Amino acid sequence: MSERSERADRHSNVANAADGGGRVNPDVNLDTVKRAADTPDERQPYAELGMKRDEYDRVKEILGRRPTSSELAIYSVMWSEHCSYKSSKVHLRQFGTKAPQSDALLVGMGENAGVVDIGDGWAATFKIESHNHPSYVEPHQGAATGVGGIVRDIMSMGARPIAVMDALRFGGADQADTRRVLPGVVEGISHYGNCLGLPNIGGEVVFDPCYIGNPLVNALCVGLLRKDQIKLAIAPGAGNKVVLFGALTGPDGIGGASVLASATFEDESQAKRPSVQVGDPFMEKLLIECCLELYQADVVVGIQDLGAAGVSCATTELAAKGTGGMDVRLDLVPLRDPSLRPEEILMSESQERMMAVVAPDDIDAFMAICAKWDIPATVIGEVTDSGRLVMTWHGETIVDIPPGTAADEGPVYERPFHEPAGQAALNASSPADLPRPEDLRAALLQLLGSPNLASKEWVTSQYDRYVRGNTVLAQPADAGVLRISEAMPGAEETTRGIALATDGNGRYARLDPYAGAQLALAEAYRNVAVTGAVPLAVTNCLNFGSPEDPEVMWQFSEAVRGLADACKTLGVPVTGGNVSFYNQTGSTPIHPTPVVGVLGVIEDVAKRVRSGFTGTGEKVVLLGE
Amino acid sequence: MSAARVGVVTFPGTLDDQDAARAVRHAGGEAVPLWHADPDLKGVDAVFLPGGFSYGDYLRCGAISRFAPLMEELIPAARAGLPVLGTCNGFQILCEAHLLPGALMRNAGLHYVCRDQGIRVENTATPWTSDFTEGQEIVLPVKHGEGRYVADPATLAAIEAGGQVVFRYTGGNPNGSLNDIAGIRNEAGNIVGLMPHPEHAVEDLTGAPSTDGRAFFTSILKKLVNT
Amino acid sequence: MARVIVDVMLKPEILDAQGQAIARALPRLGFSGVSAVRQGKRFEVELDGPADEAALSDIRKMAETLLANTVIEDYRVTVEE
Amino acid sequence: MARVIVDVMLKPEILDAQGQAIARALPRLGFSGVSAVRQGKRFEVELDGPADEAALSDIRKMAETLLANTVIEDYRVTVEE
Ligand SMILES: Nc1ncnc2c1ncn2[C@@H]1O[C@H](COP(=O)(O)OP(=O)(O)O)[C@@H](O)[C@H]1O
Repeated sequence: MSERSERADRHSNVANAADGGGRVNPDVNLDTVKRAADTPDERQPYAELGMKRDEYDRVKEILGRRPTSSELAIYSVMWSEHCSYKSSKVHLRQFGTKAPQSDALLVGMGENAGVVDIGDGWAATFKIESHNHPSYVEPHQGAATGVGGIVRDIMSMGARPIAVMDALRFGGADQADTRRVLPGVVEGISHYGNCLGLPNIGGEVVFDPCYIGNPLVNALCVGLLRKDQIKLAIAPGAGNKVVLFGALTGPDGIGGASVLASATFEDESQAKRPSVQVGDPFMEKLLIECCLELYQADVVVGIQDLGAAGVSCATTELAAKGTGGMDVRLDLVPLRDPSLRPEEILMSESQERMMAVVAPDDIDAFMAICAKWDIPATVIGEVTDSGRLVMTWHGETIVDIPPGTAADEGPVYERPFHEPAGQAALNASSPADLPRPEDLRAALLQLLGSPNLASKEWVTSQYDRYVRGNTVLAQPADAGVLRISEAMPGAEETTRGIALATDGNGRYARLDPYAGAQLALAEAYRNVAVTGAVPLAVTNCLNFGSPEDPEVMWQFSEAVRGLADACKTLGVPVTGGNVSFYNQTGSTPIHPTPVVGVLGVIEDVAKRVRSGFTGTGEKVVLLGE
Repeated sequence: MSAARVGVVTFPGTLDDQDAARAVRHAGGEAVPLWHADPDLKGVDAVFLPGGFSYGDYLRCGAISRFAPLMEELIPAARAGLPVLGTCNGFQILCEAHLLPGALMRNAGLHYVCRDQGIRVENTATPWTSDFTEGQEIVLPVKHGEGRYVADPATLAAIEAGGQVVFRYTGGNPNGSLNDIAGIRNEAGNIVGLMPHPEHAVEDLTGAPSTDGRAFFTSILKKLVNT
Repeated sequence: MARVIVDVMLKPEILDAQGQAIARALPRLGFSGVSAVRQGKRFEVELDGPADEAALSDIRKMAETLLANTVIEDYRVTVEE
Repeated sequence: MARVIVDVMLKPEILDAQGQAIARALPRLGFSGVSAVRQGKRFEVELDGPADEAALSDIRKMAETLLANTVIEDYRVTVEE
């Protein structure tokens, strides 16, 4: 190895970190670039990794040879539906093309999270993301790591996370599996969010039998930052160091991104089920405080959280958006399980990890801050201007690719779609045809007793809504409201606050996905507006069945069109979000469920409006039609 | 006259330190940040151990924190009479450090509970509760998963007889605590621990729908200014 | 009248954050010579009758469905003498 | 290279809410014949060296001061063969 990488060796505060020599290293099977060139016809398990034949052929074309197994790992996760948005991209473009002009938008779609200007020099960043499949497999850990993941997205924008919300969908309240899934999911969100010290300021709990085999766990996080201190996932400047920091890498959710996120829960896929990811909220809390101190000290050039595709995603995306190249010594990645192979390190979904790009002169300061917070940190590579992402394993080159081809130039599909067979009949059946209830009292009691209308206190009382002392409104209000003057040092002068709401209705969307998505936006928009806040920006989590099913794809395209049109009409931009496909049991998809989050700003947070009557003698006025 | 200085301790995983510091400032005191790894009390006049999940609450709440370098200074100082208030995780740490009798266990309902809780003030003979009146009913938020106070029968009888029960839950016990105990003090009275959160009940705009927490901070500041 | 013990531990490949936090704290507390700590659960189950094959098979089922979460945990059943 | 087990159980006079909740759930799940369940903790401590008297005395101290809260818990140290 070069002298450069030997210097990297010394830049680690991790006890027992791989030193390049001390690890068991059965390298007889190591698939190097050289070996790949020499064995062009070796059979590779691209199909098992969820790749189609033509996708695999394209990789070969890009590289001019077969990929090494490590390269295959990278392309398979990066080109998975989950990471590449290959089925949704062509539709999501409308959010950009139809977007209203908005001066408030500082960072739009495509980054880890959108950022909006909230005035007085401050900005808010927010995003909602799904963790549906993992929450079905292991409700507690699945939901917990869903919160952890979205919080890291917000941190990576340079912000302090200040609150979370959760939009949940379960099967029928009386169905047996709901008893397993619901308490675990709520406990997971509660434990992780409470441990991080993030108030939970709202969300939804909806029951419908269509979610029995596929619950929805959508978590939202909002963060605050100075407008001039936005961080991006970029790696400019040849010679800058690449630092991996946070938890050690273990065999968590290996293959999860491609296998878990793009397969259904049919029996044969159960056998392939990778080990679940387990979260450590304590580590994440330290990581939050550590990152904020790193930003304060101004020692971070670019930063990226490690999400579903772990090291593969962070290295390819950082390199693609920077000077263009990166050298990484994969054997320097500190491991929890020393037997991990390079392919597994690349695909590991271990939680609570971040990757930063740091100028060489700032490395010592960076490491000192990590040490203060007891955060393991290791220099694993360096930015180059080679235009290639090159990874070595004990001196052997195992990855040599143009990073953009993995990060940005994945496949794009124009999937066929058509209206579902029964759609017209479904719409023809009108509530007007139903018999009128004879006993209104019984009907009312039935409504009041229905789980969807009942109090959600069993859930919300498990969430800390007071921590950090900035919660102005939370449950039972329809929108959460936070003051910002005390949320971060330096904000004392502002009187502003932010309001957030999430809404969605799968039954409306099933009947008419175009209108259903618009109704979800309208409801969240109203909920924010009634607190006294001006709605500014939208995030969304689009939960649908398989994109390979043309009827689902129709629902999806209609919902996106509806949401984009409504955003245009209301004058609020979509700043980011998440698409979750393959939400189905066997071939039966869930109701199409777009969940929409709206963020608004209130100029004087002391003037927020509560819901509910506050005194006798007040006049009651009905607005609208 | 310089403001009374109240130390606010931060362990890895402490969450309510900024709320505690804010509450001290609102009452007119100076909040002095104390870091778990520095064995230095910085000459403060009193110490607030705030809530959170120090060390992730792994093993047992407060079990690891009590060995922090700062605690090596704090424990003898508290034994010698330094006023110390621990809320939630701070209460757990005080019990683990044996500065207060008994222990805090998993809630009887086995769930984390966040709610606005009725509480009766049972004892005002502490530097943290002198601005209350005995028998006063107040509302403070509780938010914890492990707040069930337990002690062996002899200890329980002794703290009841000695006036060491400072707060009791009213209107429903959120966690199954013995004798509805929400907070206790040591024999000398300078150390108080409670599960509820006074620092989340000091402002009209935010936090719980009460400002009953203010009296904790006005009590200690009066005491410090007058001595 | 027999007592059966069910030990439940996280599977080796699953992150044991608790155990790690304890192991990291030990040197600070003056304990050296410990390379790792794993934390699990121990259940003591008191039976009305003897720990015969039928009872043990019941307990194994109980461990499998209730006491352990077999997605992330392994369990072991032993009879206390 | 030895492994030492530390079992920590609540003292008998302390209410074991978790154990009771499990015992109450059992009949509903179709298990009969269990008169009580107690839930405790199991620590597996890996030593760098052998489990000799010096090491065990260290571990007993660790159990006494850290792994168990002796106000409410008892512990037992055993060496795994
Ligand atoms: N999963 C959840 N997480 C956090 N808050 C929730 C959740 N579900 C419901 N809430 C909150 O509980 C309150 C009542 O919810 P809900 O009954 O759905 O009210 P509404 O019907 O008025 O929307 C709201 O403040 C809502 O934000």
